[in-house]
Amino acid sequence: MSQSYNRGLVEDFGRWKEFSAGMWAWIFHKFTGWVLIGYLFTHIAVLSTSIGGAQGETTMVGGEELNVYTATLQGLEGLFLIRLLEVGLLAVAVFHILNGLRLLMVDLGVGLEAQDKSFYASLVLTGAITVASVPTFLTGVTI
Amino acid sequence: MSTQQAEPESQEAPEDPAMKGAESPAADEQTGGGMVDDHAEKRAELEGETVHIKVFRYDPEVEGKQEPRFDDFHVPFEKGMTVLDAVMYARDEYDSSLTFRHSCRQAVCGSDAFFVNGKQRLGCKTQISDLEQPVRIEPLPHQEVVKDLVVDMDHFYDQMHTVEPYFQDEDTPATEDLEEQRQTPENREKIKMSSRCIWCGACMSSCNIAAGDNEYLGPAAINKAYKFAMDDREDEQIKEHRLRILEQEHGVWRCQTQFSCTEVCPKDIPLTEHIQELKREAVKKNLKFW
Amino acid sequence: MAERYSSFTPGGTGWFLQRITAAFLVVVLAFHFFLLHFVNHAYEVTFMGTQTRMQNVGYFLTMVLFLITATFHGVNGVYNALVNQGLEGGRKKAVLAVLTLASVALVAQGIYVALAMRGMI
Amino acid sequence: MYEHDVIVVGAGGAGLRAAIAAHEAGADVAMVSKLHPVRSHTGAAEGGINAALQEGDDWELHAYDTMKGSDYLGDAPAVETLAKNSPEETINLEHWGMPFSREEDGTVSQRPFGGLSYPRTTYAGAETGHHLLHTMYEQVVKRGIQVYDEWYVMNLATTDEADPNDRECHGVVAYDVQSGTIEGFKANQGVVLATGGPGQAFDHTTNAVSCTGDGHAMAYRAGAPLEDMEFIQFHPTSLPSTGVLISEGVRGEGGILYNSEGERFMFEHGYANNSGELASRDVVARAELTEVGEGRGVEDEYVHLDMRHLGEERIMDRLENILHLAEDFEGVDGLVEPMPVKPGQHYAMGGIEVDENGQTCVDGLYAAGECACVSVHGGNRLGGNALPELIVFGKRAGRHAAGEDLGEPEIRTGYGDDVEDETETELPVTPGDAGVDTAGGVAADGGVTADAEGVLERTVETARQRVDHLMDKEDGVQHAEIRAKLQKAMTDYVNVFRTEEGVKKALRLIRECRQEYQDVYVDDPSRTFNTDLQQTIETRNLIDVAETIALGALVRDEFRGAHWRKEHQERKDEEWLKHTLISWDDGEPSIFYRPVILEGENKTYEPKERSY
Ligand SMILES: Cc1cc2nc3c(=O)[nH]c(=O)nc-3n(C[C@H](O)[C@H](O)[C@H](O)COP(=O)(O)OP(=O)(O)OC[C@H]3O[C@@H](n4cnc5c(N)ncnc54)[C@H](O)[C@@H]3O)c2cc1C
Ligand code: HEM
Ligand code: SF4
Ligand code: F3S
Ligand code: FES
Repeated sequence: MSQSYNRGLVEDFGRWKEFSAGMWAWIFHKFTGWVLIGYLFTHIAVLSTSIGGAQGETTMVGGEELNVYTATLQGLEGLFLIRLLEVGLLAVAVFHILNGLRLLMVDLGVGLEAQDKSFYASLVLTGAITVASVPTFLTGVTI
Repeated sequence: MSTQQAEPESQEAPEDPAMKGAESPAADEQTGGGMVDDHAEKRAELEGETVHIKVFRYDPEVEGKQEPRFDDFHVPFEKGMTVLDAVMYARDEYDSSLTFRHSCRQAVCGSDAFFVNGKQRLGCKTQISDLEQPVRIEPLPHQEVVKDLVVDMDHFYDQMHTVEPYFQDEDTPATEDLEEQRQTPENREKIKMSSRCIWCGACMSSCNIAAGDNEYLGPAAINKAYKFAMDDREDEQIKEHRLRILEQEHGVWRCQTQFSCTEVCPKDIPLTEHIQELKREAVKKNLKFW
Repeated sequence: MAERYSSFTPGGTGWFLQRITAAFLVVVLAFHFFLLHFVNHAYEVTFMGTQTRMQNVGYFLTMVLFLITATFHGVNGVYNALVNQGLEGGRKKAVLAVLTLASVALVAQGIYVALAMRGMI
Repeated sequence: MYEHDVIVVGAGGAGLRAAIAAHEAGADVAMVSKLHPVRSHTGAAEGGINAALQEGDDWELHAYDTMKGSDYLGDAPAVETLAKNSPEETINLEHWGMPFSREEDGTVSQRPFGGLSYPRTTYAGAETGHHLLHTMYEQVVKRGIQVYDEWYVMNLATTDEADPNDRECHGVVAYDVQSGTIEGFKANQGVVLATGGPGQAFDHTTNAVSCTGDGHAMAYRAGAPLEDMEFIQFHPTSLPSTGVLISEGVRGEGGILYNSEGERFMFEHGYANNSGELASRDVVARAELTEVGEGRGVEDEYVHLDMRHLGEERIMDRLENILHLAEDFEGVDGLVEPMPVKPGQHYAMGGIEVDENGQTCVDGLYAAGECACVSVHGGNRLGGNALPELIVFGKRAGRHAAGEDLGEPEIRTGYGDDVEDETETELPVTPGDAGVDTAGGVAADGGVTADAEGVLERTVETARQRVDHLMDKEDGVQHAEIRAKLQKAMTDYVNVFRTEEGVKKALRLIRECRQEYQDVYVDDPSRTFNTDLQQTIETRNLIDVAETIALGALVRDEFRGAHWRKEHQERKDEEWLKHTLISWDDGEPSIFYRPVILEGENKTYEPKERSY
């Protein structure tokens, strides 16, 4: 009797080279969405130091007594790595926003013919905004 | 004249990542029925311009083909040659066991959707001169391969049938008493594109979501439903029923607007647009109950 | 055939809310980023500064709403993504429960933080 | 073994309509088709369905046009049934949701077509057949009719009484293309053949690769005669490189034919002074070939069909599909340049002889659609008359097979006292069976035993042996070679222009093909989706069908409709108002004739000169 051949999951990933604009948009949007929600959890965790801060907790930083909240934030901000991650976060957020707008347009049935162009536009804009923001993000950090 | 030719084929290790591990069969897997033609004749015929095609081969029963592989064929080029012409030539002249579906040769029967150079295309509608060589011809992805380029279409048909693809007009009177129904040219225009689908399955094969979710209705079936849902000749109640089928979990919401379906559809049906319109219709309908 | 859609869920609601929240988030997220990275620089943030901003009721409410919508949008997005990947049955319910809990916790903690920032705790 | 009341072989327009009708008549129906229904070639029909729908039009006019178009070789009862029933069947399709093109007031649009005295061709864009096919398949899905798709029917299980009129058909034998399993399908009430045209007998054809005349050949070998096979329609506008059809709709909408000198030759060279491009198809096809023959062809091969003057809007509205076809298959943009066209084999007017109820002389065996010949089209089919034939006669066949009473047919079938035997024509070779039948029943595909009880089992057994033989044989000839030779012979010698010598040459070549076929083998050893095997069997069918076409073309020494004979340039009404019938008597084709019925319900159709 006949049987058939299932090429399995490998083929999906094996074909990434052949993905089209819409597929990349989908993958990037997913990725950025997950990063954002992940960040939201961390963000709230970090901001939670403000609870202590509000109760007047302090900590010693470089011989100075600072509000824990202020200290934590500024401490993190003082790290080059964090600044870099922030630039990444900005890129992620900008892309998610721009592509999100693109998706909202698609949902409304506007400009469907340009869906691939608008994806490329999102990418380019994201890149541009990210690069432009680097100076702002990196001021006042010591490597 | 004998048309039986020795196969001018050089087996190569498969390149496709999905094919890793497939053995490269012995170089002289002779399919010409033991007849060895003199080389002079073969060369003479292939002197002109040729097209190099690499065709996916698999047969569960035949030794050497159980492990998928790619076969190379060099087919004499003619102006206007399509991918289908090329595989037909390879079959008729080199290897009669090369298997694929085809029938109309004019993009209406929908049998010959293949994965050509990384894209779902109809063999008969794709000019081979537009493609980069070697032209890699594979069966449609995400469907099980029955043999060579033939895939199992049952699942596709099931999905098409799920959307109740037929006019629901229950009490059709006896033929003799039928009165012609009216439909505005505008309404007919609205469903025009959706009614062109030839069930080739290219869209479904190209959709990552359909690949991951076997129950997803898929673009073709949704488009089919669109054709009925938008036709004014069916009444509102039936339209609601249709929307209910579409907004089930594996219906329109599954679509992530990847657009690949729209890009590959040989009939240029704006599939994503139709799916999106149905999403909006469904939301509109649901909003009424809030 | 029929059983395929017997488990009818009005999936449109989630989809629709995802869009509505997205539309809202565009504005607020852009504002948020702009405010905290360009107008005020993140590295200059101090508790005092935060407290001052949070004293403004409008800003405070916006931030709380931002938190809620972002949480909903993000968690709903994650959930949909998982369901799309074929999450079914018991595991699906479990994931939904975990995600709901996580978001409630997040929102609760977030509001707590916001109140603290406003000096209300 | 499978068992149903009615088995419909083929799921194109005719088969689908028959199945729905039989189902509605209460029978348990199953369809067996070598292609999935939506892949059938009905989907390729572009132009439309003739139906006298409008006020001012009338079925009698339609019947008259059809009779005239047939060059008085149509049988009036069939022609009138078609014209009368077509309107209601067309409206029935509309109720099933078929998306016909519409007028401003919401009624279905109709357009003029060649040979019609009124614009009555009802259409759905330039893809009428596609919509017809899909609409009917949808109805089959709705009714839950069982479809065995990708099952190739090899044989009929027919008893073998000496006189075909006494035989009975009990079912069919088919093999599952996907798995290679051979099974019997028992039909308690009837088998309806709806296998479409035999276009693959020619190499330049508008027909699909699947149009291999299987039904013709099976019925023929089971004893049902083939009728008027010499009448092959060559469509005047097919694309030169592929044979893809450019619908008559283009000319219906006002498209113009030009030769290489830019002359509108249909008028300027007097081929059809009244109708010009819209003359009947045979007239236009010959005109084109004459132009090419006289050196006024483009590249010595084709002529130009120009529709640019219709304007983009009109073209996009009504003929959009044509633009795609010209672009995809010929690389020509119909909006900016004229399209190259030449005649291509298009339609077989002849087929399995049946009466108005679709029944052949073999009890329980029916045929409908292009494979059948009720004789509606006679010597030449008018554009837009095949699709109504599918729905009108498909339905009748289905109903009758399911046991409904449709009244006594007026048309007679099979060999009987009303026929006239062929006497004089000298044949260059003995046609038919090539003698030694090595392939276990390759020849005798009809009955195996007179015992009705075991006939299906025995036929299945023969089919298995035959397949085993083809598969086990290690070397020999491959079908592709024989098929190519056959197609070339037919296109060279039994084409639009036919000479006695040419047709004889064709018969000799066909004989050679038959002999070579004795040595045919299947190279692909697999049982899974073995298209090599399927095509090998089809090739055998093509040989039988091609032979009847050539035989018919040889014996009919007159010029009527699509059948043109060099030596006989006139229509001979005294002698030839009769159908050619060829039957396979134990492997020996015998030829006889049955008079045409020209008496209609209200009038008798007097043969007139056919001028356009
Ligand atoms: C390009 C083109 C354009 C046309 N345009 C028009 C037009 O505008 N108007 C008009 O009236 N007519 C038109 N015609 C003619 C008309 O379309 C055909 O005559 C008609 O569609 C034939 O329908 P059918 O049902 O008889 O056969 P088909 O649709 O060919 O169906 C044959 C069926 O039989 C099955 N089958 C065949 N052999 C076997 C087997 N051995 N075992 C199992 N199944 C088998 C096939 O799978 C298929 O399902 C056109 C024809 C062509 C080719
Ligand atoms: C700023 C404006 C934003 C817009 C316009 C936006 C838009 C969208 C849209 C339209 C989707 C749905 C995609 C789909 O279903 O096809 C989506 C998904 C998602 N969004 Fe946002 N979003 C925004 C902000 C955010 C934020 C702040 C977060 C994080 C908290 C977030 C997390 C997610 C996640 C996790 C998904 C699911 C991704 C997936 O499909 O896997 N988004 N977004
Ligand atoms: S929608 Fe397009 S791609 Fe999909 S099956 Fe239909 S014709 Fe093929
Ligand atoms: S590719 Fe798939 S995701 Fe939607 S737009 Fe098409 S169905
Ligand atoms: S062969 Fe029919 S669609 Fe290509």
